[in-house]
Amino acid sequence: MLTSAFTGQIIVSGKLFQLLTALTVGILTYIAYHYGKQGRTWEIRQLDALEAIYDGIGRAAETGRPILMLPGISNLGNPQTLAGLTLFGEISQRSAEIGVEAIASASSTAVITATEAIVRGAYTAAGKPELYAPGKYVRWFGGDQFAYAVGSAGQIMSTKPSVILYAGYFLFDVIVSGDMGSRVGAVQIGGTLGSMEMISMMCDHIFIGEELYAASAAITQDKMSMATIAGQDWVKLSAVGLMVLGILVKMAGSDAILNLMGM
Amino acid sequence: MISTDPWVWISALMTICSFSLLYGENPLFRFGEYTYTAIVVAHSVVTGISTLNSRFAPLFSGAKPLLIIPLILGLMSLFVVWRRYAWIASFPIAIMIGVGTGLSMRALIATEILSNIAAVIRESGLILVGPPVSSLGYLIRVVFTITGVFYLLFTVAHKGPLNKPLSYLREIGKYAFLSYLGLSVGNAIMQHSGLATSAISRLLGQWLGL
Amino acid sequence: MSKTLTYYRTYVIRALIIICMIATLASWYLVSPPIDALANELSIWNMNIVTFTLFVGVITILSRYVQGVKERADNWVFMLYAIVLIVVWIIFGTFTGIYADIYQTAFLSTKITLHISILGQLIFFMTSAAYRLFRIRTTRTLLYALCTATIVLCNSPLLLGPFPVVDKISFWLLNNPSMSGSRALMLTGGIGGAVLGIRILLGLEKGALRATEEL
Amino acid sequence: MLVYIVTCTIPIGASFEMSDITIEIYEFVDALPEGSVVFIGGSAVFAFDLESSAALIACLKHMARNKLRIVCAPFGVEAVQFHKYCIDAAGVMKNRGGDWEYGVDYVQLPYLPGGAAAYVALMENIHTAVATDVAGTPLNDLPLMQEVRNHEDIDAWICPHWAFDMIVRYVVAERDIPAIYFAQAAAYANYVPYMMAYPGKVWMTNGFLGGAQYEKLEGVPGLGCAVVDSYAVMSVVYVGFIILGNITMLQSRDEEEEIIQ
Repeated sequence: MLTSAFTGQIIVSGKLFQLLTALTVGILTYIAYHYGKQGRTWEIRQLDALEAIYDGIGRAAETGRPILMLPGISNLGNPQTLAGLTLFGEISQRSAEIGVEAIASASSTAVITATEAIVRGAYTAAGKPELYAPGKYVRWFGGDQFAYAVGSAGQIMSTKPSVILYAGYFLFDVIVSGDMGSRVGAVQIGGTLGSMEMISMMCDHIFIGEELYAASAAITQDKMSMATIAGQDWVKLSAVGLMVLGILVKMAGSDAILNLMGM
Repeated sequence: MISTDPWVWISALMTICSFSLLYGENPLFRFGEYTYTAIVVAHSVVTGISTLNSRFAPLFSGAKPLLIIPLILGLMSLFVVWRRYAWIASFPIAIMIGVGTGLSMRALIATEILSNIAAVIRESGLILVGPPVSSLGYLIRVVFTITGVFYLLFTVAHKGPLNKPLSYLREIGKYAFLSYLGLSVGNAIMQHSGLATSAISRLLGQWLGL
Repeated sequence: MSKTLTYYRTYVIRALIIICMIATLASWYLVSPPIDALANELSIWNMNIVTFTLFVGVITILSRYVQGVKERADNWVFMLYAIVLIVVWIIFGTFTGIYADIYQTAFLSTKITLHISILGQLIFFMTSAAYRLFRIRTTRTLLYALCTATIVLCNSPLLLGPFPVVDKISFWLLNNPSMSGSRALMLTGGIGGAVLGIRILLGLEKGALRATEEL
Repeated sequence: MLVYIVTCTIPIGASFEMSDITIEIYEFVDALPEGSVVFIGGSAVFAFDLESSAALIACLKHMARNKLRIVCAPFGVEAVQFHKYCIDAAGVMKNRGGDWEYGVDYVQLPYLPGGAAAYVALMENIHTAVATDVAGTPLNDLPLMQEVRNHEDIDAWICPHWAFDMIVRYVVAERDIPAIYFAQAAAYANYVPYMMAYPGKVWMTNGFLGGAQYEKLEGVPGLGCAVVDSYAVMSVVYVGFIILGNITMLQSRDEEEEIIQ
């Protein structure tokens, strides 16, 4: 057999399928990138939590209470923090336009700087640059995980926001601020790939898993982020296809697919 | 009997400092917090010194002179904190990114992706054998996993005639995630409850001798 | 630094990333002793370089605290205390070694005690949250409250003693419905990670490379 | 808080049943032949790992009784302290009344930095990946390490730490070594798919309850049993709060309806 001669001499035996999978992932990713570069866009399906954010902005306008955004305990290198800040950019822009205050607090000083820049940009874009003042909307309570949790809980108590958005990297610390959020009766929306169960316990609406990234791509309509998501979707679809094919073959009483996979 | 060991007293003070968080922000908690941060960084330095001694022992004994390269690269990585010369650190960081990503990629494909797909296929063969409880379990595993992955598709199959039937699949997938999250919360409660018990029993037992 | 140098530097960095990635991947898939040796050497270099990152934390924290004390910022007294503690601890630790009994006792009585009690007391927040958050308003919260309450009760000895079968229930729930949700997340997370790896390899991922290029 | 203080001071001695998986793990360790080399390691966060310590301490006593030999490999900065804590608490070393002698039955490696790279390098060749033990003694001077050179000399891996994924990827999947995970309750739900993906090679216990079960099997009640005892009351309090929350919500809803009428 060609494969058996091939494996063992050039490819380590039993790893041919793994290598083919890696190549497939590579090719699909590159095709998606290529389409993205050519300007192709994809429509991202409706995300419940994103709709809830839009509703929340309206609710904040009705009640006159602010919207609080927490981008988590990680720094700017973390894609989750970046996705969270993208969401905050959109929220602060929309809020500035209709006169709702969008406030934030972060744990990393780099994130604080980025958040300040976002707020300033939002007020400028909304034509109200005079409303912006440094330190007015963004607060820092120290770099430690729990200092941040306690600080933001204090911020929630004093500002009584109508909506709280947790988007970024969170661990168990979120319980402290989440508990306070539910005490003041805020609608809580959250997404993280850190301690997802704690976020889901506290929040009324959640971004499950990678929905957080999808939401940030849907908001910005950035072609390259959409291309990344589309590329991943194709790989996921291939995985589902392989599973379904394997199940059908298995139901027919054969282990052919499992043997092919080397599992 | 109340303990006379000074370390037990320090430990008790630390427990009280952190439990004071229950009353909100206060100087006692701040004291605990700064103690915590200080010891975390100091401990990493102490560990770092002893690790360097161990890792570069073959270099200094002359057994492996090639280790001079990672020694230089390691020193270069410290420049990351110095804004003006931070570019020097980019070379060692490149090695860390390259090796780390390569290793995780090959492992993700074998472990996270293929072994889980294989597990689903194997389990589908077990649905029709065994007692009803385990059959139901295997059926749930297969259906929930596939629909769960389906839920996390964002750009395909959410338009056109297929949308309606597929939206039911997505709905099932969503419930798979919700049951996972709900059960994890239950388990997390168990863990934190246990940690609270151990902290309080230490306080009561060792310090106050109850 | 001049533009040309920056330009060359970017290329050297990209080449380094790609060489390291290809070596670690190829040593796994392909039969080639030289590549295996290279990949193994790179892994050891990586271990040695990472050791130095243990010192980055202390440099940033100390510089921030020293600045804070100089400017008499909020909590500067605590910062001063932290600086003294860091220096004393490092001298103490280096002197005794990390495997000494006295170091172990000191570490357990302070850092570990603090950490355990901080994590442990979260249960009080959770209990207070249980009162407000598990109010059944929708099917989602119903499912949620049911799942949590079942697992909390099924792991409790109060039920485990008289009804041993509840242990089977809790394991069935964890190993079937919960496991599938977790598995779907693991699978898609794995795919996300593999795609990220490919994008770094092809030089498309600005996010991860930003760490090296914007310095 | 009061509930905790009461349950901590007055144990109610709640009984509990064995899980099948804990029994399987116990039997697996029991079946390892005398002199087998078991690695204990992973990336540690001590405070979380305290939960795993219950099972690990009982397991260490079990392994010492069966004359197995262990090597502790710390991949996290707090792991050295955690390993020392468990070894000391188990009382298996000669200076604490046990049978194990350092260097012959037990070796503590120094912190192994680098995450994935450290696992891969260690599996490939332990002596090139790390030169000395934690105290700076060259590995070649330790009798145990003269026999243990690479992944082929490792019979099982026990992970009492947080990041189990690394061990599954680089130890179980790449090198085919069976692994036992004394999982923290919060980590169990995340990592349980691995147990299904590698049946017969990966086993997991669940939290303090798993620890208490192992303690019961080995006949050495410790932290696990104490915690499970207090948990009996706490679980009822917790569910009580959930029910109370719902009752008050229903009541307030009735009141609102009355006001509207």
